[in-house]
Amino acid sequence: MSEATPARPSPEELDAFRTEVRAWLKDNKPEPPDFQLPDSFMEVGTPEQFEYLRAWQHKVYEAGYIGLTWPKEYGGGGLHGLYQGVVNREMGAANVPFMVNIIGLMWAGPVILQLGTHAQKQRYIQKILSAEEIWCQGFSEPGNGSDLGNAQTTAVRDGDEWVLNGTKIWTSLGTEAKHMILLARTDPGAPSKYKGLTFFLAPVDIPGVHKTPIQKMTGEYGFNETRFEDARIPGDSILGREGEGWSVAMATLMFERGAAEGQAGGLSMVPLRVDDVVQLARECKRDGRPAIEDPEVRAELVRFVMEERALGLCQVRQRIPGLVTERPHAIMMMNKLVGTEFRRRLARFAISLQGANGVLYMGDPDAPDGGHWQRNYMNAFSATIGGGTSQIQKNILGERVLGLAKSY
Amino acid sequence: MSEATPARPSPEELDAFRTEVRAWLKDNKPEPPDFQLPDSFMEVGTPEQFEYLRAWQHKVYEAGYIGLTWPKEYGGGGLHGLYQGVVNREMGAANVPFMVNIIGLMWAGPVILQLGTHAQKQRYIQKILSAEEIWCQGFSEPGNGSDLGNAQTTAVRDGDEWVLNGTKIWTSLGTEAKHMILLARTDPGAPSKYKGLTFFLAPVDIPGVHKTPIQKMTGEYGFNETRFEDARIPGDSILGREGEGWSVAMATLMFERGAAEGQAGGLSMVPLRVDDVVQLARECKRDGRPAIEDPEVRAELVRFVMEERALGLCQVRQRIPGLVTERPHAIMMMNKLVGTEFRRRLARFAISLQGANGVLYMGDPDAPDGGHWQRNYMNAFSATIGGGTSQIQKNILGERVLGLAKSY
Amino acid sequence: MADIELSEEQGMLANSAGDFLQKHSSFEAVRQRLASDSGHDAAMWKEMAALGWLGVALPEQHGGADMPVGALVSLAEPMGRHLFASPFLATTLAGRMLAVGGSEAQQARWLPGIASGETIATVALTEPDGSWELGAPQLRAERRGGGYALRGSKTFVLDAAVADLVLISAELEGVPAVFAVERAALPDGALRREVLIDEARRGYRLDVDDFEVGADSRLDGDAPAALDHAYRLGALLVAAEMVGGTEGVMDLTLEYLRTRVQFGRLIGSYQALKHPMVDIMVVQEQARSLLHHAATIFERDAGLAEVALRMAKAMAGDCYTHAADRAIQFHGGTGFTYECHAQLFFRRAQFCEYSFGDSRHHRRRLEPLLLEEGCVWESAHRLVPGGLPGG
Amino acid sequence: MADIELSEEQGMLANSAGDFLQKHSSFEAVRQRLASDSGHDAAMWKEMAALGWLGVALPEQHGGADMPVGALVSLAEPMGRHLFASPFLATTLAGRMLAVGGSEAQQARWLPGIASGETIATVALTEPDGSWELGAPQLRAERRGGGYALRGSKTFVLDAAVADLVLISAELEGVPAVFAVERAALPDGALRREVLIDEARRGYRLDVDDFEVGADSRLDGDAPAALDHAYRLGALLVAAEMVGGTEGVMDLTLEYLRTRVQFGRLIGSYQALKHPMVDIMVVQEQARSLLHHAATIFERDAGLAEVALRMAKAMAGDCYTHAADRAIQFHGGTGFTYECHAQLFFRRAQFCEYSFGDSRHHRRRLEPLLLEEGCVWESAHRLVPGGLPGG
Repeated sequence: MSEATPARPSPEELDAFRTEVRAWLKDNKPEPPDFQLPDSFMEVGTPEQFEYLRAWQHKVYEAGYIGLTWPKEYGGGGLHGLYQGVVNREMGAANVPFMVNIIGLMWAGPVILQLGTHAQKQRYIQKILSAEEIWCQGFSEPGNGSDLGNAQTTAVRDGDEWVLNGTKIWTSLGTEAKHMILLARTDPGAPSKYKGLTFFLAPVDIPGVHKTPIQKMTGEYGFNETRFEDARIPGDSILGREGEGWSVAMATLMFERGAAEGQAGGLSMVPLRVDDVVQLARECKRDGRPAIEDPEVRAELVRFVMEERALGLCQVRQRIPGLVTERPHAIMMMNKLVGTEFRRRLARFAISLQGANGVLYMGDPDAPDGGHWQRNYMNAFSATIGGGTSQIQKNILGERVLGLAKSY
Repeated sequence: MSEATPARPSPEELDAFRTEVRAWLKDNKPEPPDFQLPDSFMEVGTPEQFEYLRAWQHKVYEAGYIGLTWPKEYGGGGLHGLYQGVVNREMGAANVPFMVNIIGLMWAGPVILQLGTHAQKQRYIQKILSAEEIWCQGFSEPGNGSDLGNAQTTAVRDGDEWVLNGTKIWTSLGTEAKHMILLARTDPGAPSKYKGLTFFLAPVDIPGVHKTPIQKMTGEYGFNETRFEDARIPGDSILGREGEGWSVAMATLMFERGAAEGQAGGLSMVPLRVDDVVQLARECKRDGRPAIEDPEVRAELVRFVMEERALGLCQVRQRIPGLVTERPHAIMMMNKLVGTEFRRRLARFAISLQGANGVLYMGDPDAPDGGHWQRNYMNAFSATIGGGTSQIQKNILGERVLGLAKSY
Repeated sequence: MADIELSEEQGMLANSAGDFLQKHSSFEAVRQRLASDSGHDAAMWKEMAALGWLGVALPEQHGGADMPVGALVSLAEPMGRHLFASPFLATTLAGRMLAVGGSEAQQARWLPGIASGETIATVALTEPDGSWELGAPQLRAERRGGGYALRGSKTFVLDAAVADLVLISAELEGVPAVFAVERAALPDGALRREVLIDEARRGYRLDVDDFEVGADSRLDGDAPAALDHAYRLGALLVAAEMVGGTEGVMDLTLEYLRTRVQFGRLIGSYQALKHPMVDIMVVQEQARSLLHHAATIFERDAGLAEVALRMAKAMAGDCYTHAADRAIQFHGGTGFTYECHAQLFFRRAQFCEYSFGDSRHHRRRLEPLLLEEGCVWESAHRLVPGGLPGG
Repeated sequence: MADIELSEEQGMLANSAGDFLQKHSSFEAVRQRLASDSGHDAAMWKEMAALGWLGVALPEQHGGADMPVGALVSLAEPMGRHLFASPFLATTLAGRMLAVGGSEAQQARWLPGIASGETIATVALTEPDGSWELGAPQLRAERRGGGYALRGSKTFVLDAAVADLVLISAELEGVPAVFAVERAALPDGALRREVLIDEARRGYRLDVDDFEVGADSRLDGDAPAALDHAYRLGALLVAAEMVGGTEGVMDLTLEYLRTRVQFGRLIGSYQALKHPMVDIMVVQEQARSLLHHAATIFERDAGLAEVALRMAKAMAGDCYTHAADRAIQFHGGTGFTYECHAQLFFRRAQFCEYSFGDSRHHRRRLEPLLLEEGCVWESAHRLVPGGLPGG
């Protein structure tokens, strides 16, 4: 961002701010609804879930607690990143709902701020923060999950407009979204498949866009297939330049994978905490005794606590240049891999504490924690697969961080 | 083998044979020497170790207890495989030394019997069994460990002879060996690198063959580098046909990896047994208490016993066609991978039972089990690397057993 | 006696199971049944009965085939492979409990109907505390008049809604007892359908309060033995289902890896996918060997049979749950949908893992059996693993 | 206060260590020293002393720099990376034990020499039973005349042959005591060189029988505190050595994977090798974070510091031993030779793992600290791991 770097607050200023945020959260934390909330924006499956979460984000926006680091002229706070850090931590501690417009706040917004025109920033940024306009992502296609460069959706210029044809998949919030960050092929004859791509900020509440909800393995909804049939979007919908969509997409993925800074902040999901699993181990019985008394359970819990602690400390060490000289970007680059895999393993383990009751599922009155862990285990795969599978993350880390040759 | 299939013995015949073998082993088991014996033929590092083991194999040969299934006309027993099975099991139970001429008995012998001429069988087989002529293997070269097809050693015909130049590596028993199974390039201009190879039964106690012992990570010896400098071998030293060395080498590897039957039998190494590790866990203390009382140790021991038991039972199930219909050769094909990796993990675990004394090494009077496990852990790598690394074994299993596409 | 045997009869059972399941348990059929209310198909049940499956290990004099109990594995394994769900498991457990713990008269009353398929039966053994130990039920029985009154709760009463007979374990005056009760006699509202992670399964919670049953409903034989038998047989059959299920989910995944192209290559060529599949196969081969060993010696030597059984359930559990987890991951985005069949295996694997003792339960119980000085294992034959052949 | 801090002084220490080790601890130098008898290089030791390394965490009044104890990690980590071996660890532990458990007079007697490098010191704390708990020594001390007589055995007395001073822990009338003894005063034959898996290290077994020492040799301060300090500091410095060693062995392996060609391709392109290296890196990043956290709070909060320390040693141990194991395997045939440097790391990793508590030891000790209701951990701050940033 081109503005002057905002001033670093003093510890006293931060403390005062923390007190203010804490008080606000205490007064404004929403009542739990009478329906089950999703654990992340990828799992918003009903209109009532959506509206509840949108209202919460809007409230947070009005209080000025997201986008604190984003430029003032586009609706942000223009403040130092430490402020947003305080808000995020306090929100986590207060256990309030997550932000619903995550794709806007965390991926689309940052990349628009990084590469967009002044007009685009004016048009989109503030409404991302307020949750007035929801964003979704159109990268994957049915035939190419992780192989984004192979996108087959086409955009053909026709007068002042682009005409879109093709199908995007795994669009979360697809039915609620007003805009999509979209990768489409504008030059099928380009010398390499990567060179023919262009990155669009596309409206998706227009004629020719058909959305089909996809049922997830949990039995719930949350993703869509979005089909474009001669859908016409304005000629100035491009982010970056025509034919340079691949590099814009890569910049977006850096945000998506947590490997670049610039997100608006706020909670992005219901965190899975090892504390809760420790508590579960105290409450659940295995063969008549609390699970936490089982030696293997204890050993596993210790490993999980250690790992959670270590991952948290990595975020601290990352900011100390003298302690990351060998691989300055390793921790940021590995966040997506380790965070998502950790959640998958933790949820799986939590089920194993429940004895025979581990077979109960959401909706059963006897299910431990209401089947939360069973649902979480299944939902965990959306993150170990989406945004580049864990296997692809390892390729990336091996190549970009460890300097190993490309895998074919 | 072209002889008639030998008759299957009755249970009574086998029982009688077992009694006879057991008695013979009781009377003939050699006294332990006053020096440390190696754990496998790959670890024979001194002449006294070698002579002790050669004498034992010779004694077993004279008693008629190896090569029981090999044809009588070449010095074998001409009997059904169940007899050799009895001998092998009794030898394991009696804890006698292993056979030293393993490459002859297990790999070279079987492939000569499979593909050799009558003259070659007459020339070599009986002296393999008697340990009169020791064999070594010349497949790997310094520049190509697992990539055998890339062999650079050349054999050029000159009159009645072949002239060898190049270097082979990891030749165990290299200084004691009289013959080598050798893969050499006879046609550098062949259309594919595999087509230019020929498989030789080469003498290596001749002028122009230079052997350099290689020190292993354990500090001991056991492998050699064998350099050929214009070494001349007879023109009829080829096994199979000129230019077909690759397929002969692959047939040999099937024996080496335990994926084909036809070996002469006898023990091939000192087995690592979980029982011994259980015993070690009783004897070693960790923080003042027997290691076996530690819950994590107990859990690990159970896993090892289960795995050992399961691997043993695999060998039983493998012989029941109705229970291996999906993948008839999977168990044979996986023997090398699972056996060698199991040994590595077991030895590593055994060290972890020893508390602070785990840092002691062979030669220290206080080292638990004389440092046996420390040495074994290191030596285990010779088997997880040699004969195709575990990584390559997984490629092979994935491709040949699971039908997955080749990895590049 | 060999450690693993496969009789000709067993081979025939397995073959008939293969044919039957090919016909009745395609993915489509599985999905149709799981979406139905009862999850049960009466016509198909008749076919199963006609094939003799419901009396395999029941006494001949009561209409059974009197085969070794281990032979049931030859049916359970392919059922797992084809994701089959039916009252077979519940009925078989109930029948075998009657065979072990029922008097001659009780057996004569119930077993012929079970063996012929006329009577669907089930067992009510686990309780809300989620314990897998079946030997000390907390549902309370008191003598009342000439009979008994039952009070308490049971969970995971499989297929109770279509069952004719329910065997309920209880504590009676400090010792375990088992009552055979007609489902129709249960009070209204005693059964509540549970929400199970395996949607193909039907489980019910049973709550009774002063439910009176006749004197003859109590099994006259050795109730602890019947409960122990149910524990062991349940573990064996679920282990078989898991070994079969692993085979099924491997097939599904391998087929995907053999045909799906990404970045211009078949994804099965990537070692990141290929090698984990090999790891799964290696454990599957082991689990399958343990399973058939456990089946072979199930009735031969109680001590070693317990060891074998626990090993089989533990390793099969680790393998199936892992294979199903990887199946989702390796299918990529598709794997995450309800439509992809991988989730059927995933849910089944979770269900089986937590039925009749999970891996951790059985491994914990193996510790004294394998590690104590003088334990049965210590004197038993141990095989030498892997290594070079001939060794 | 931040969870991880790196002072300017520490950064300078780390830099000077990097330069020094570059010069003195090439693979060739390491191999030369390990083949020598004492394994020690007196001239180099002088250089280390001149850099101030031997007094980093000793009191200023006795010639030290009085830096936080955690600063020593900035030296130990690069030493591990460069496979450095010297009496640094032994001398530092002895110096710190004197600083914690010695009287002012005892400190004044010994510490200046230690800080200046003139006195090489070592500690004799472990015993033949192999226990890592240092608080209850079994070597027996009795009062004899005006002094004491010692009887018993110690193991892994590092660099004893070149040491001037040995601190020996003992049980005296039921409580632990520590004796500071000049090495020259030890009876002939009291020291026997041990055969250690790490050939660069020199360890000695100490056997004494009625070895009489003067009254002033007994540390006058808090002996249990000194022993606890040695236990903790030993674990911290070895954890640092392991984190550094992991970095070193990763470098060696990655370099091989970046240059070795097989089947026509750089072997680092194979996922079967690449992905395990990524897995190692991921744990290494975590271990390193735990290490620097443990160093930062080492003297701040005893309860949390113990948690942090044990976590660091446990994770560093798992990571280094695994990375070294894979280094052998991934080097193929070469990795198996004495000539390949991978074995140096492999042996060092094994040595470090079983020094000052292995991973299992520390994880076991973490159980009550992390899992009991009301434990120190429960009320402490826990961070949210991974996930999407901003969350």
